[in-house]
Amino acid sequence: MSWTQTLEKLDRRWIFLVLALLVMGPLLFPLALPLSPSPPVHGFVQAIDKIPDGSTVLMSCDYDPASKPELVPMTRTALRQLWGKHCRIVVTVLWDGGPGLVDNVLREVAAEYPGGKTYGVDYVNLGYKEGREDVMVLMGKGIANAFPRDYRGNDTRSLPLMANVRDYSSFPLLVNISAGYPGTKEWVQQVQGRYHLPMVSGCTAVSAPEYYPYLQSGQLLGLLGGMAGAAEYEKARGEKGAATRGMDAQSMAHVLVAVMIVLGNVVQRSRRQAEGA
Amino acid sequence: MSLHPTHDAGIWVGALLSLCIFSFLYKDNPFYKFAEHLFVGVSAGYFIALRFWTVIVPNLWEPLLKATAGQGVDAAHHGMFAAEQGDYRGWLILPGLLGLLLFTRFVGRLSWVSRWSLALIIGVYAGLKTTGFAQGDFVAQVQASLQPLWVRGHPWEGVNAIIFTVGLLTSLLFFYYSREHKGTLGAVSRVGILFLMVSFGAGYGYTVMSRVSLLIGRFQYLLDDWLGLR
Amino acid sequence: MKRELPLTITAGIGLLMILSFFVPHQVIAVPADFIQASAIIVLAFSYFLGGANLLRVNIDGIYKREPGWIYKLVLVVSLVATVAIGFVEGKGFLDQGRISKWIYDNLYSPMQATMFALLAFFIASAAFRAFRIRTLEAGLLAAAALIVMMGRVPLGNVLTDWLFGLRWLPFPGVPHDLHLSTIQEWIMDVPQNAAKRAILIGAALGVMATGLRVILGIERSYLSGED
Amino acid sequence: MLALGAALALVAPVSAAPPAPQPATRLDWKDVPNDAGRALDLTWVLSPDDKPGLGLVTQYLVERSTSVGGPWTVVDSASAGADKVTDESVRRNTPYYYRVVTVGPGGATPAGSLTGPATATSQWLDTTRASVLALTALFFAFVLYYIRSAQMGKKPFVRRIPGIDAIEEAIGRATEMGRPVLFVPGIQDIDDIQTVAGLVILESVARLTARYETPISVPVSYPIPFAIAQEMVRGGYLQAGRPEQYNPDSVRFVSPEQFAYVAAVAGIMLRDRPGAHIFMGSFYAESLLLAETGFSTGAIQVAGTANVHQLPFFVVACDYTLIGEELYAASAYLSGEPKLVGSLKGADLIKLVIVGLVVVGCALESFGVHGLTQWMATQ
Repeated sequence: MSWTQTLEKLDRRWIFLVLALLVMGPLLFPLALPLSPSPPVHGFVQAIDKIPDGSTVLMSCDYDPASKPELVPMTRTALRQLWGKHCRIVVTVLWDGGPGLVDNVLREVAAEYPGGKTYGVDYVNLGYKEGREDVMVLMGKGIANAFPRDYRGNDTRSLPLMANVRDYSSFPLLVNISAGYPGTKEWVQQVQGRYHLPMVSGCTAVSAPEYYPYLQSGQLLGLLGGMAGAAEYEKARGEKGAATRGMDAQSMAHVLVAVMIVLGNVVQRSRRQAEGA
Repeated sequence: MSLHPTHDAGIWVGALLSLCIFSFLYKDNPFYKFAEHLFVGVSAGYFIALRFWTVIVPNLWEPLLKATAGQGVDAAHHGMFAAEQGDYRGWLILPGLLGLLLFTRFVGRLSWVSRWSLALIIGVYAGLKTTGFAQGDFVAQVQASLQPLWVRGHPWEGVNAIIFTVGLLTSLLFFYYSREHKGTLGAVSRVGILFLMVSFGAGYGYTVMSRVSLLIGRFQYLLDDWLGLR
Repeated sequence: MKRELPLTITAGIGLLMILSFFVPHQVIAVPADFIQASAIIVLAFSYFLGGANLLRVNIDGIYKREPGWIYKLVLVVSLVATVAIGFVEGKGFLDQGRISKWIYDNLYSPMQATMFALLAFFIASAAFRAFRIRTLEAGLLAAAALIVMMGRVPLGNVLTDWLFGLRWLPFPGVPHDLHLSTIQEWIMDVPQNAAKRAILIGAALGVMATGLRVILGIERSYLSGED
Repeated sequence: MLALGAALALVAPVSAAPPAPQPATRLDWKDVPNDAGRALDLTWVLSPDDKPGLGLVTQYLVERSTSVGGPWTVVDSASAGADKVTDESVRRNTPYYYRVVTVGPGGATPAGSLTGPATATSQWLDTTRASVLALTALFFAFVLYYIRSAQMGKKPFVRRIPGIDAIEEAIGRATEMGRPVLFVPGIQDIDDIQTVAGLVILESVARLTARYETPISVPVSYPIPFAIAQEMVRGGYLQAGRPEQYNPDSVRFVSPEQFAYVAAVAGIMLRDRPGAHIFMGSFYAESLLLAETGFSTGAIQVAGTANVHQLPFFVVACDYTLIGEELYAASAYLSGEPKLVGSLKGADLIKLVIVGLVVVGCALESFGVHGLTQWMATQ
C-alpha cells in the first residue's frame, strides 16, 4: 500500500490527536512569536483615544462562554483603555448566556486599580435584557426605561452614574464586543445610523469578514477580529494577556490545517490517478 | 514544570464535565450523553430564571405594582393609566396578558389564541428589520460604494477602488435572474463568481481561526485553571 | 379571529415600526415605544413555554421508558433544580456567592465552551478529507484561505520575513514591507470586501422583501401548523 | 449646581480676588430638528475673558425659566471654551426663557440679555432619512408591481439556475446506482425563511424521486417543518401521479438539538448509503460535519444556504452549491409562486438601479462632485 493510500484510510482521530498536541505544546512551551497590529486594530485604539477623558461610554458585551477565548481578552483590554482615560462605563449584555461571565470580567479588571473602581460611579452592569434589536431601539428613548434594574437588582435610576445618562446622546462612543446575533450587525442597523452613535466592534473571527464592509463605509471606526485581533490590541496597548499567549498555539494549528488541505488534495489526486489507470 | 491542581471544587466539576464532552471525539458514549443532557437541562432552567428576574419582574411586575398605587417613573405624575413615553404603568397589563395567552398552545382547542401574541412579535421584528436593513445594509452600503476611482498622488488607492467597484458590480450581477447568463452578462457573472470565491476563502480562513481559538481557550482552562501546570 | 386578527395585528404593528423610523412625531413615537417595550415582555414569556414543552416531551419519554430515558431524567432534574434555585434566590440570583452563579460558572459555562471547542477538531479533519480543489474557483478559494490563515497569525509573518528585504513592484504607493499579513489585509479590504458587500446588499433586499410580504399578509408561512 | 455657583462667588474674595468675568453674550436657541420635540440647542458667544491660560472663566451655567422674570433653574453647564449645550430636559410645545451665567474664580456674572420664548416642537418627517425612504419605497413598488402582475397570470421571466439541473442530475445518478436520496431541509424552525425555501424545493425533489421510483429520506429537526415536509413529499408524489408509492416513514422527526440531529443524519448516511445528499435550508456549524461525512461516503452532494459563514464548507465538499440568494431563486423558480417570483424580480430591478447609482456615483466622485453621495448619507 502506498503512503497516499495509508493516509486515505487514516482514522480521523489521529488528526484530532495531532491537533490537540500542536495546540497544547506552545501553551506549555511558548515561542513568543512577534505580533504587529493591523489597520483595523489601530482604528479601534484610536477611536477610543479620541473621545474626551472622563466621558461616559456604552459598552455592549454580546456574547456567551462559547466565545470567551476570543472576546474576553479584548473586553479586558478595552476596559483598561477606557478606565485609563477615566471614562465611566455602562455595560449591557444582549446574549442570555453572557451576563455572569461579563460580570466576572468587570470585577476582575475593576480590582486591578488601586482602591478599585466603584460600582455605580465608575461603571454599571445593566446585565441582560431579552429582545435583541428591539432592546437596542428601546434604549434610544431612554436607557433606564429598557433596564429598570441592573445586574445586581438595584434600581437603575438610583445609581449615581445613571443620573447623567439619558439615552444614546449621552455617549460619545459605543464599544460593542460581539459573538453574532444579536451583535455588531444589529447595532449598526438599529443604533449607529439611527441614533448617530459612532461605534467600534470587537468580534469573533467567524463574523469579522462580514463586518469589513461596515469598516470601509465608516459605520465602524475600528474592528478587532477574533483572538488575533485581541492579541494585536494587547500588543498595541502594551499588555501581554491571554490572547497573546494563545497566538503561538493558533499559529501551529493554522499550519496543521493548511497542511491538511494540501495533503488531502494530494491524496485525492493520486487516488483519481489510480482509478484512471 | 510541575502540577498545582486547584482546590476549587467548582473547577474540578467543570473540568471533568469538559472531559466528558471531549470524549465524544473518540466516540459517542454515556459520559458524553450525560453531559449533553445535563447541559440542556441546566441551560433551559437558567434561561427561564434569567428571564423571570430580568424581564418579567423589573419590566412588567414591578411597574404594574407601582401603577396600582398611581405611581410611576415620574413621581410628580399621578394615576394608574397616566402614561407617558417610557412610563406605561397600567397599560402593561396588555403585554402581560398577551404573554399569558401564549400558554393557550397547551390547550388544544384554544391554541389559535396564541397567534395574537405571535403576531405582535412578528410585526415588531418584521418592521424593525425592514428599516434596519434598509438603512444599515442597503442605503449606507451603496452610499459608501460611491468612491472616486482615481486619487491624485495615490495611484494605488485608485487601483484598489477600481478592483473593489468591479468586484462589487460583478458579484451583484451574479445574483441577477431576469436574463440568461450568456454573452456579456455571462462574462460579468464569471468574474463575479471569482470575487465570491475569494470571499469564501477568506471566510474559511477566519472560521478556522475562530474554532481553533475556542479550543485554545479550553486548553488554557484545563492546563492553567484546573491542573495548574507551570 | 383565527387568521384575520393576527394578520391585522402584524400589519398594523409592522407599519407602525416602519413609520417610527421616518416620523419622529410623538403621535407615532410613543405608541411605537410602548409596543417595543411590550414585545420584550411577550418574548420573555415564550421561554417559559419552551421550558414547559421540553419538560413535557422528556417526562413523556421517561414515563414510557424510551431508550435513553435515564438521560432524560438527568435533563428534567437539572432543569427543575436550576429553575427552583434561581426563583428562590431572588433578584440578584446571579450575584457572587449565590448557588445559581456557581451553577452558571461551573456547569453551564465550561460545558457550553467545550461543546463549541469540538468544532476545531472537526474542521481539521474536514480540511483533510473534504476540501477538494478541482476547478479554478475552488483553487481561488483555497489560495485565499491559505493566505488568510497564515497571514493572520505571527508564524506566517516570521516565515515570510525574507520578503521584507525585497523591493516589490515599483508601483508608487504599494507598501514596500510586503509581509503575508499585508497581502492578507489587502484580500480582506478589497476583493473579499467587494463580494461581501454584494452579498450584504442582496441579503438586505431579501429581508426587506420578506418584511414587506409579512406585513402585507402575503407571507403566512409563520401561521402554518394546526388551524 | 446653583449652590456651587454661589459657593464660588463666596469663596472668590478670599483668594487673590481676580475680577468677576465679563459676561457671555448673544445667547441663541434653535429647536433640535428631526425629533419629537424633546430638545433645544443653545449657543452663545464666549466671554471676552474666556481665553486659555487666563484662568478667569471656569464654566458656563445655562439657566432656564418659564417666565421672563424667573425663577431661574440651572439646567446644564459647559466648561470654559465651550459655546453650546443641548437642553434635553424640555417638555414639547412649552415656551422657555434661557440665560447664561459666566462663572470664574472672581465670581459669577449673568448675561445681560436672555433669550426666548424658546419652544421645542415635533417634526413629521426625519429629513436625514429621505434617501432611505425614497429607495425603500422604490424597491417596495417594484416588488408589489411584480407580485401583482404574477398574480394576474403574467408570469415574469426567471432564468433557470444551474443548481436545479445539478439537483436533477444527482437524483438521476442515485437512481442509476439504485440508492436512495437524502434531503436535509436545514436545522432551523419554520420562522427562518430559508427553511420555507428548502421545503419548497423538497416538493419538486419528491416529484422527481416519485417519477424515478427512487426512495427518499427526509430527517427534520422541528415539529412544524416536519408536518410541512410530510405534506410536501406527499404532494410531490401526487403531482407525479404516484400517490400509492408515498411512504409516510420517509419523513422522520429527529431532534432540534444540533449535535443530536447531526449524529442521526450521519447515521443515515453511513447505514443507508444514499446516492445523493441534498442540503437546502439554514445551516450552522453542523454544515461542516454533514458535508464531511457525506463526502466520505462518495455520494453526490448538492447544497444551498444563505448563511454566508457556512458556504465555504459546502463549496469545497459538495459537487454543486447554491450560493445565498440562489436558494430563494431556486424555490421561486420551482414553485412559480407569485409572491416569491415577484420579490425576486423586484430585487433584480433594484439591483440594476444600484449598479446605475454606483457607476454614476463613482464617476461623479472622480470628478469631485459630491452631491449624490451627500444626499444618500444617513449617518
